[in-house]
Amino acid sequence: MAATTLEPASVDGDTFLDSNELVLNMGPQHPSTHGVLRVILKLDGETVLGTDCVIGYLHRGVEKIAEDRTYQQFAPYVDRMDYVAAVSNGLGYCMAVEKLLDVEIPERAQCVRVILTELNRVASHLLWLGTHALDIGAITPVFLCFREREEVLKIFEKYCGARLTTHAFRIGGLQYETYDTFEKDCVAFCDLMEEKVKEYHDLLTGNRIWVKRTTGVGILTAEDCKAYGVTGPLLRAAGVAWDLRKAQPYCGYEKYDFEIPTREGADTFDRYIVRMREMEQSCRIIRQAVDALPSGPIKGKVAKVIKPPPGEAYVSIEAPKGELGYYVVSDGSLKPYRVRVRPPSFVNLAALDKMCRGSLVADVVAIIGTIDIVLGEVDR
Amino acid sequence: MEQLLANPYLPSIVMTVVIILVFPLVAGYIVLAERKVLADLQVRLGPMRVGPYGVLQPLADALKLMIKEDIIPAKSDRWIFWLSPVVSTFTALSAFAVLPLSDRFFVADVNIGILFILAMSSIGALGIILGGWSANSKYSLMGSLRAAAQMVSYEVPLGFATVTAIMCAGTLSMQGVIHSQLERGVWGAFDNYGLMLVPTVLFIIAGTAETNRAPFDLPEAESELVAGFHTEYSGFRWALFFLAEYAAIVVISSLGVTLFFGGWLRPFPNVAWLEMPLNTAFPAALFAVMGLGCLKGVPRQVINGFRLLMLALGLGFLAVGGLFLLPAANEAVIGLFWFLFKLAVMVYLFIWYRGTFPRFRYDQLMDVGWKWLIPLSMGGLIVNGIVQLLVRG
Amino acid sequence: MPSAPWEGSLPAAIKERFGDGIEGAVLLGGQKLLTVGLPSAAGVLASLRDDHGFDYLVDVTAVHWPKRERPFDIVWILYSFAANERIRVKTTAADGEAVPSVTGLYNSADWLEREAFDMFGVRFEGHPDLRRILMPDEWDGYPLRKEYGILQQDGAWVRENLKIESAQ
Amino acid sequence: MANLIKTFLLTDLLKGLWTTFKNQKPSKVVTEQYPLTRPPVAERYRGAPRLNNHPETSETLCISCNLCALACPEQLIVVTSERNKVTKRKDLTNFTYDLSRCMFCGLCEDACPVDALELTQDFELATYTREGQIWDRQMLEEGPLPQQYTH
Repeated sequence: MAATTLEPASVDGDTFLDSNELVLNMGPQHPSTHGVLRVILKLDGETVLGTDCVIGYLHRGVEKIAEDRTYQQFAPYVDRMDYVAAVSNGLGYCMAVEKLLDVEIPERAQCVRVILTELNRVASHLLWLGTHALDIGAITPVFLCFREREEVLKIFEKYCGARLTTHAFRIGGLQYETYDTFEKDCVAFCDLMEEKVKEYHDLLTGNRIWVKRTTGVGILTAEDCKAYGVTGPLLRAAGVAWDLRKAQPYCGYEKYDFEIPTREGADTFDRYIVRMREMEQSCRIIRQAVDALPSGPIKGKVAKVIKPPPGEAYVSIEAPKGELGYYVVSDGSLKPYRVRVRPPSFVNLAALDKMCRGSLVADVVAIIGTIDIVLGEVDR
Repeated sequence: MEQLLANPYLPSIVMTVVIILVFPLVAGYIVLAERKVLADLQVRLGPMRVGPYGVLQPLADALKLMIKEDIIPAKSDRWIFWLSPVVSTFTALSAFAVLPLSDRFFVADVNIGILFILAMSSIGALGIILGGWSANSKYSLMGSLRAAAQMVSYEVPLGFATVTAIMCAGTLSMQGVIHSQLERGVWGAFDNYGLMLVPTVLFIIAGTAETNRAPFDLPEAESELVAGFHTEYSGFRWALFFLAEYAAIVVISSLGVTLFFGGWLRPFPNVAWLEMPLNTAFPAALFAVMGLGCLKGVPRQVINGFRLLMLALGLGFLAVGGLFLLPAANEAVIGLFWFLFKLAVMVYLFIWYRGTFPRFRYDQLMDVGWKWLIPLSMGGLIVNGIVQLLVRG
Repeated sequence: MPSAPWEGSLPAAIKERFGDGIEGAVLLGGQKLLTVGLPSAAGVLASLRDDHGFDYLVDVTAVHWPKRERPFDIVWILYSFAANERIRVKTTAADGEAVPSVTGLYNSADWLEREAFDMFGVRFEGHPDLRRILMPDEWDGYPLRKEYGILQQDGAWVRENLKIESAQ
Repeated sequence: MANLIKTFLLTDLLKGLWTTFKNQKPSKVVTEQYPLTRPPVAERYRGAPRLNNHPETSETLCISCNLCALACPEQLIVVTSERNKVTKRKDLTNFTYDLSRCMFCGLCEDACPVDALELTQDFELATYTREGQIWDRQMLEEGPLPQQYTH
């Protein structure tokens, strides 16, 4: 939340028209900055000369809160960072603490975790697709996407009693056993998704306006992605087949057969295609996990009072938006000494300026959409 | 009194007053139709609360807009800010003067009717440009700049498409165009062995752009410029802009219907045996279905007032349907029916686009306009001219 | 946590090049951790990127240990796409002591260092634009320091900018 | 050539138009008129808290162990009790639950050893005052009063 460095050549009250440059304040209340992001644009006509992001409007001090809560008590708070993919956040945090505790998680719990995180990935991508299309001016996909997302949220609601900020996992495994029709619901959702993805393709993929609006917009090459630390679909759309689920498998992802979709163009259209295919791959994983769902306990050997030995661990998972890392430092007490979250949205957003320079105002909107940020996670 | 009634301008004046009084309500219902159709396209219900199925929503909206606080930005150019919605609304409503609603319902049949409509829609852009500029907001300014460029670019293909149709009809009078289509026995869109389809499609595209409708709604692109030129407007001033936008849609659609789709003519105007099924049975059946639909909805309404309203609506539709069975009444209103029916189809088309397509980007909009629409429309004009010359002599 | 010495060519090469600058190379719970002295931190990070292929800076953060003589742990987490390897580089800094910025090596360090500065007041030397990122510019204090209470806030700022008494 | 024809025939656009057109079937509508038609809520739904009484004796199940208050991340539960001199057990005197700070994480419910505290399916928790969000023992046992819906 800092003042911008993009001061215009002359800011003289009403005389800004004399200069060729225009400083446009986009946000924090703007229809397409996805929350309370404020982007200060320096424009020449409609061409973007530079951007400056002002963030922090949603800063709630999650990392500070962690220091004042016990390990279990902090778990619900991580759901409120990337609230679109709360399950992934919870998984990352639980895994980090489990790493500190060095506990074994039962097979069944792992499997259910995989199913729920993949469902959440689909839900997160659906929300991204809807809002991204809305930013580009297609107003129908958002409703269709919410229709499908609703099915995921229903599964979450039936499983753990909450739809958005689920708090589905607990340190050491799961709190809730699956409900009766869990497997059936998951498979039914996969069937539904495969049918509906076709509808999205009909609406958008072939559409010439959509293709024109997205092709060549917001290019971030593989080199730039690495330099800016950009991960997730953005990196994969640049041709790097890097996915933590494959690179450093966790939760038993090595057992499932799936592909990492990649594209070479590194532009908005390619990211769109990558995410669309990721949804299909997630459905594939869900089907396999449901088929292989073992029986057994759902919680590992974890004491009621969690008190990890002094030490530190960095655990990262492939969240829908990229690498989500938790760096947890324990001093041997009941409360974590420090929890550092490595949020994918925050790091990816830093590349906005690089992607925007030289494009048009309308592209800025498309690029913010394609980065797929959640301000709850950017600001924490 | 008798002298007054004998005044030749009296019907025109009455029509003008009726249009000015009724159109805001009609615009309100077009908005409702837009919301309902968009809701249908988007698997939603749409407005459902004010009246049964939201039929009273336009009245509620109008009431709300009227009593809303009127905000004029502190550093705005007050007079121009005040003036621009008026300019927009005035020009849009003026164009109604030459619309041939039927062979007997129109304000004036001037021999330059089409030119008048094009002129009015051009001046309408001025209201948008001034409104955006005077608000002294950067978003509004960009919106009005976009509007200016867009209007200039898209008026050219619109003009060419219109000229092609005029050439085909041989007159600039709106009524004359329809009469010419009646004589030739074919709608403008299918004239010249179907070659007129090209200007028809171009007219629809350019007309969408001319009225700032999606996918060409850049001046008010919500996701980029918040609301574009009317970002700073609120309350009734904003409503005037809204009214102007919908008036422009009606005007452009009417122009399209007149030039290309036979105006108030029924389909196949020269096929005599279609007279009964199309002119009597079709409208009667249409209104009967609507009326019965409303009556079917009566028991589902929980509130008594809503039940009465639905009942009244249903009976009203049935009565209108019955009207078409009376030969004298049928003769009087069938032209109006066909005109409004075609207009409704056009407006539906406009809404349908909006519900489906993403928005163009500014430079792509210009590309499409200058590199595709203008050459195509010029080509259409030339080819149609040659065909006409060769065939008609 | 189980800790084992980290053997291998990488720590050996680093140790050979920087000598005493390297304070330790351990596998902490299986995770590679390199502890370095502050003066050699910049060199080690540059060497890791250029000679050992750690081309992705995952995170820069700090941990505050107020009772220590040098109260700040600065942590860099690096990843190598080629080797699929992740290491943590850790150093300590005193309050107000300049820590070398790695913005020249990794673009991602820009915002991450700004955040560490914002939250801990760690000064990154060589950062092109070191200003607060999450908190308002004029905010007093560094929230993630241990002495900063969980309910504490800059009351003066809140009064002046939000025109309310503290919300807490 | 085929592509050129496709470009001029606008097939891609027509495909999109057809997709939205198909959606107009009334049976495809997914939204509902909320207060009139109420969504079914899952059995495990974490909504308004309830303090359960024994179904037969209608005495509270709560044993004033304070575990829920300790489990709560927001520390919004206050359990007050007094020692019963006869039974030597703690008797619940009051139990306040500040819903305005609750994030419905379910940790209190998990912590309760006797299933006294439970998060129910009731999700309509709006009140006109902040104080109305603080529920006391009576409110927790009886549930919120039936509301009138105006719209």
